[in-house]
Amino acid sequence: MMINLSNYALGHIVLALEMSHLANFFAVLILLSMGTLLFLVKNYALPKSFYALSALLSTSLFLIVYAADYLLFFIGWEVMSITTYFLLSFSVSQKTLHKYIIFAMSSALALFIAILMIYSTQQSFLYSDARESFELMGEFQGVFFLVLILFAIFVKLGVIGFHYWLVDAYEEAHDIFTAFLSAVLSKMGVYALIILVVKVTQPMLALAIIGVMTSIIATFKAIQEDSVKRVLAYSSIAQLGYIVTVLGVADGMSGALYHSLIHTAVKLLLFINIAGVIYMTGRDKFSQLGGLIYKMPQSFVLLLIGIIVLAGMPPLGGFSSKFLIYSALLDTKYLLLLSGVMFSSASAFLYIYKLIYGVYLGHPSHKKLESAKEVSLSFLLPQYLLAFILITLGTFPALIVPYINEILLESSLTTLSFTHAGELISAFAQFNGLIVMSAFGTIFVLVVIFFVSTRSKAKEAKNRFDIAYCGEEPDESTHLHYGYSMGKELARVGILRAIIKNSSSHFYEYLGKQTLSFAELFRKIYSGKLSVNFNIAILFLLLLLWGSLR
Amino acid sequence: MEEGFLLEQKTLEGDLNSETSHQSSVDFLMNWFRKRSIFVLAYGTGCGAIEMPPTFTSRYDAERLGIRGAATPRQADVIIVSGYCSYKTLRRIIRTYEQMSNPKYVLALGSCTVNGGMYWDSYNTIKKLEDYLPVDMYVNGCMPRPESILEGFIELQKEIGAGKASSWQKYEENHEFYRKNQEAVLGEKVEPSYEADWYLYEGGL
Amino acid sequence: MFEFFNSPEVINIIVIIGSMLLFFVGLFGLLTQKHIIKIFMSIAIMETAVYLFFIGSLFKLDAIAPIMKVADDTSKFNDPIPHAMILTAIVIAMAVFALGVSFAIEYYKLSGKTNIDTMNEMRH
Amino acid sequence: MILLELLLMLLVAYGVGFLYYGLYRNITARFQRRFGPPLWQSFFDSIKFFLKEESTSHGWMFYLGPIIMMSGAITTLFFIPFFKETTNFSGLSSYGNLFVVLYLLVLGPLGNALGVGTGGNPFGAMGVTRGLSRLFALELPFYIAVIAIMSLSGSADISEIAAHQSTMYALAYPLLFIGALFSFIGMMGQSPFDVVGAPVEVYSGPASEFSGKFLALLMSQSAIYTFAKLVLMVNLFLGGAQGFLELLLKTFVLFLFVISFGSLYGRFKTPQSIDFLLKVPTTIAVIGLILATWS
Amino acid sequence: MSSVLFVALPLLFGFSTPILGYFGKNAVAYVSTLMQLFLLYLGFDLLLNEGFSIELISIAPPLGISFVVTKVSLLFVLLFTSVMTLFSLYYLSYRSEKPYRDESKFFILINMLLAASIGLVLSSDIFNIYVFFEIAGISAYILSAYEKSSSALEAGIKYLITGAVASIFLIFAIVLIYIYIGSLNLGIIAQHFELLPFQIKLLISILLLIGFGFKVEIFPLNFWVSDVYQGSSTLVNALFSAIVVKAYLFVFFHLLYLFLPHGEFSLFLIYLGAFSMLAAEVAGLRQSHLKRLFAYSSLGQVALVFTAFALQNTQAIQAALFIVLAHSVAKMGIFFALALIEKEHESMESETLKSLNSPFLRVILLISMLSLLGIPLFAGFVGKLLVLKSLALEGMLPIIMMIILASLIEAVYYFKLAGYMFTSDKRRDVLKVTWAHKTILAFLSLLLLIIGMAPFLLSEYLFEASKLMLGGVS
Repeated sequence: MMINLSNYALGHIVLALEMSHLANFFAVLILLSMGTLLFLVKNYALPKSFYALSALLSTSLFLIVYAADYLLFFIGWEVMSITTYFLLSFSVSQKTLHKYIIFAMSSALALFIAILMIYSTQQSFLYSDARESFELMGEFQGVFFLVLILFAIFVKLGVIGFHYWLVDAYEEAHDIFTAFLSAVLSKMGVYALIILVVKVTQPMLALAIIGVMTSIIATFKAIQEDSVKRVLAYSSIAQLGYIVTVLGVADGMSGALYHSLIHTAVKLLLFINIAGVIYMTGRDKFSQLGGLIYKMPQSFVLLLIGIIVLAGMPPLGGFSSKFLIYSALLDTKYLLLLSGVMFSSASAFLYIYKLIYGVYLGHPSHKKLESAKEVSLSFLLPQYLLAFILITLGTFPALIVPYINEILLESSLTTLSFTHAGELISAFAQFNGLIVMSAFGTIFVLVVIFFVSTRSKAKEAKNRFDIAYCGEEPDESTHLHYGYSMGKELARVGILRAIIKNSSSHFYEYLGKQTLSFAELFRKIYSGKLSVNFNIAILFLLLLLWGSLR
Repeated sequence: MEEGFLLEQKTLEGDLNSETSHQSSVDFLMNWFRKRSIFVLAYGTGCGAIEMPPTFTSRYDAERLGIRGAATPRQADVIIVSGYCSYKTLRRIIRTYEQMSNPKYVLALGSCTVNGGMYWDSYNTIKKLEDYLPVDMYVNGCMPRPESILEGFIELQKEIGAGKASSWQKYEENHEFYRKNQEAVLGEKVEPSYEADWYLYEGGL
Repeated sequence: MFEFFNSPEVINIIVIIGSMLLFFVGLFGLLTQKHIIKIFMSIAIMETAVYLFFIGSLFKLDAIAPIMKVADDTSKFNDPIPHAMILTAIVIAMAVFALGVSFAIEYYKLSGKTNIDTMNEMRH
Repeated sequence: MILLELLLMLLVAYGVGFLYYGLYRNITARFQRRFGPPLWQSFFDSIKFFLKEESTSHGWMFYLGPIIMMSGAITTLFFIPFFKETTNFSGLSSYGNLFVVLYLLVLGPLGNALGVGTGGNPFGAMGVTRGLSRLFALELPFYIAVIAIMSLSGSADISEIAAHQSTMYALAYPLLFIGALFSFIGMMGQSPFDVVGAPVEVYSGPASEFSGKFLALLMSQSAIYTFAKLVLMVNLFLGGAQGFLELLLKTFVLFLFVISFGSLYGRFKTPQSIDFLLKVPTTIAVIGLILATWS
Repeated sequence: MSSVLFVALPLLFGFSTPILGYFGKNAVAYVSTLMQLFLLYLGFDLLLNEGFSIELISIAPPLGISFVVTKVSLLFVLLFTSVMTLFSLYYLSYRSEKPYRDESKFFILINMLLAASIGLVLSSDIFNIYVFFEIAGISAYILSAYEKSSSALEAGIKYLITGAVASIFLIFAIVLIYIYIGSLNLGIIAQHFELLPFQIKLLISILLLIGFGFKVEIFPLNFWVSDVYQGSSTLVNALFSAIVVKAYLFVFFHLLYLFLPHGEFSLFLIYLGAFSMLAAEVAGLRQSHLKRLFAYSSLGQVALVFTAFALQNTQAIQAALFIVLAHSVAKMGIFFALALIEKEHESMESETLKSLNSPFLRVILLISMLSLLGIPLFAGFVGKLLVLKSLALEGMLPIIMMIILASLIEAVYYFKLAGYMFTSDKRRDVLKVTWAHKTILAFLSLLLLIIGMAPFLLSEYLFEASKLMLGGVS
């Protein structure tokens, strides 16, 4: 369905909206996030403007998704960036906010240049003309166009090197909004990548390589962090790295879409969970949390489901999308890239374990955690919903394949074959989620029955200090929570040290400093002595005269 | 005709297997497994600890009898109190002993554990281990050679096989007696009595 | 002996060269002088140079004043427009300089400064 | 029928696993000029622990940890076919593929890690951290080799990969095999990559808080896991097997190699092992991959 | 009804002030405002009745004042009149708390400014343009130095010096034109200009560029602007950026289109404009004084308009007109709001925004800044989009990138201010804004939103206007 808006536009610009299956897919992601996050809202005393801005943000997101031309897309993109700025401003420090807006504006403006380049070749902003316009561009222009577009998208996705703003913003944003940032706003980057790059150009190996690098580096960065939200932020970057990778190869769209859905759901789940923890304890660092499992058992189980999905473990939904990604890479013979992705995926276990250990397991690192109680139903309900989705997608991995196929058909890509909901069939292999799930479940139940019925009886430890501790008797002053320093020793490995210790922030800080001193030069000229200014003017004009006469 | 090492092994195992008793078959099987597999806590409490490494390594190879080391008290069946036992060590020994799972056994080495030995008038050493922990097997000597320790183990295994080694039950039954003695030496707080009651587990399986 | 000066071309050239010299004298003053009043003077010199240039380059020796009653032959008239323009311009320039000087005086009263380069109240 | 087959698979794995463990202990003893314990000593140990009067638990997640690990081990086993070119003893492998197995291999340890974390013993968490830190470096060469194999066989199905080998991949692509073998040594918990459960340093690491039947369950799953990994390795690199005898032979050879290697080397520290694994085996595997797929 | 009224009425009012002053200060203020409202009515009347005309007030045939009212000049007249009316209305409420010194003179000056600006736009005689150029200049100098503080006087002096130099170059150009063409009427000059030798054309063009360059604040000639904005009183700055510059810009490009219809120097001017924009925004990056900051932002916006005009095609001119409107409205909003803040906080450092406790003013400042930035939904975006679109059609990628880079830098410092306004916790007491001020400020912001959301309301008229402007009706 296409709506032509040219009656309301300026000049000769044709604007249009279109309800494609792809757009609907991303709209569902937006709705899912908004629906689940709305449960949480009543726990926080949010100002009215927060709701107003959120409404505006959602509008802009739908505009992005349903736009059928670059101009409306850009308008949505820019409004989204600005609205995000003000939503961030409720809790984020000035420095982070400033970082965010510089990156967001750079992204938006780079996008602007790019769409103007598209426009200049065929005088049309419409998606339908984009491919042709791109082919009409010269080689240099084409490359430049791609660089701009990719810059814009990478900033939004937080691809390593462009993530300078992202982690701080995620950490400091309001808990609800962090979830939204990770679940939805980053998906807009994915959508943009599909619309602006994948549909316009041939598959790009460079994109895939960048994606793999991103996921690997972000994973190691995540391992080093102490703040829960920062770990999740880096994890978002890494997960989006997979999507970028798979979009860089042929026929990767199915994996990208599937992973977008899974990532949205799982990040919502994780961020809501962590929001609950922060709401209850007021702490958001691994070194300040710990041992909450018996205080918040439901939250623990939900987080457990979340991290199993995040790790991409088989019985749950995370594996389904990873499977499609791996198959796509294997199918296109990008074997080293595939090993990179699997490497990053394996490295992720460390921070994933840290995530659950640091918060829920081990020992409480402070007496204050005693007052923690299970979070209210408003936190739990959305998590149960999301967990249900994720478990369902693990058990019936092919449940959404028909919908994905419609999107693939629309983009004239090869579709996935479909037999029944339990069996996910990629180009390379297939697996039956139903069998995996039921096999594991049955075995688990049998082992439990066997174990409970053995002669030996499990007796509960007297208290949490009753641990084998070399004959010593630990007490409250003993540091028993290990979550803080988990993974720190990786910095001692030469190869990994390069990843962990280096940071793009040095580069950006240097760039900022140089820009400012350059600005200082101009400021000095503008605030200089009048006679000097006259001299400069005369010089400039003489130069000009000489130039014109030549 | 076998000789040397193999003969020795056979003799030892023969000793182990020769024991017959009047237990029910379930108990017999259970005790048989218990005696064939003994995990010894790797904890050198006194000077006799020096004799343990040769016992467990290639020279004397206790593993051929199913005796091997365990790192943590949770996994151990036997704790060896190797010689004199200062008050400081005693606290840790008791702590460790209480963390071991039933059934658990105590093997005491040397004369110091019997009556204080050469430390009979020390201000800082217990004299009679029996007052503080129930001991299953004493191995005499100062210090006992690894052969003696192995022999002690075999005797312990026999006891276990016969279902007679039950010091852990004794400890539970006479807990007050032991606790009194322990407190007399170590002061009021022997077992850590944590005031942190704000973190007690609720329920559990 | 200076007859040739009477030819209009020569006079025009002299006037043009002279006024240009004057213009650059003024420009030089504008760029090098620091005293406010001197700067105003330099600007005035530049302005005068332009007026001179205008009048001088359209000046005809044998023409008469453009007054209808004196003669009917308008082709002999000097062009009146430059004069009118220049008069207007002089009046305006006059006003501007008066204003400028009054500003300078007020400023001097307030801050005691006459040097344009030390006028840096606003250096942000 | 399938249930019977699965039960048989489980019994075979359980038995052979403990047998191999016994052999391992004996062979190691011989390396150390010792006599070594009886062949079934590990089995006795595990039964003894099952028969302990009591075992300490630290809440329900601690209780579930070893259970998840056991379930993971059994599930993994069921998704690995024992033989190639036949559906006998193929378990559930037709419903899964190599990717499923690769992840199932990690599922159990991660589940157990939760139990360890709940136990509250910092040494346990330390051990888990060491394991997870080492894990990614360990898996990388293996992944590279496996990916190359999948690409060469054109399939992610294990029995198809096994059937696809006219000459076994270990001989056809030795570099890949060597790379994977390093990982395999680590996956089997052998020196030099056995820093995870170092008994003295970190109080036997993840296992430090497990007593009695928990430990027994862990020992049993370890036997099953070991056999499952060996079968997987045989299927992937050694051309699979067509009968029990071939399977036992191949697995035993592989096992013998691994334990011999393990007895000869000392222990790497965590950073050392990561460093080594990321440098040597990975490079070997990458070269192997490039050589194998270059065309 | 004559278009001369637009010039005559304010001037007449100016000279009758001594008489009005007899009735008291309020009389002057209210009569002035009423007069401006009347002018506004006249303007809209002309607009609705399509009363476009050429009017000659002849002294003798070559001599005379001719006023041309076309769609485009009427647009500017309306803009100036409405800006001035809003200014007066705003000031009526403002003066009760902090009136200007010697108010009746102030009203003379602003009316002179209005008259001169309208005269600049309407007149089609180059010498008249010079005269109005000077009148506007003189009133602007005095307005800038009006507060008689040392910084105000410094601003006035600098403004005056540069203005005087500019006028020399302008009159030089006029002199040359007269010497070579012999006429002052724009139409006649336009017909003959093409026939001039190239060197003369170049010389005249450069002299005009320098003369107007000072006034349209183009790169090497705009160093005085920041000082003048900072020294002048905040309210008056609204006039400077909404009226004075716009009038000069219009005249400059009007002359350019007449004299050089084929765009001989177009490319050069485009580069000059884009570079000016970049330079101004870069200079603004390190600025902490609010008035000075917005002076740089004005420089940037004006340079953008300059670039758009220099493109010399109808679409670009339409875009330029959009920016002119959006910029005037936004800058009015900003300076009106800043005036209130300055009155309350007695400081114009950007840090004062941290303690600003008035959500209303914050939102007004924000909307105006977003519009200046060219964020979608606000008026500024339409103009910027159209400019960039026409640049894209010409294939001028480097220019687009310069403009985008400048916008980025602009965004950096605007959002620094926004950050001050929206993240700080230490606020002062509530700043009370009277309803009159609120109405005017809300009206301005609403206007930005309406233009931004529904540009098609204006686009038709502006397109016609730009065609006329390019066609060069004189």
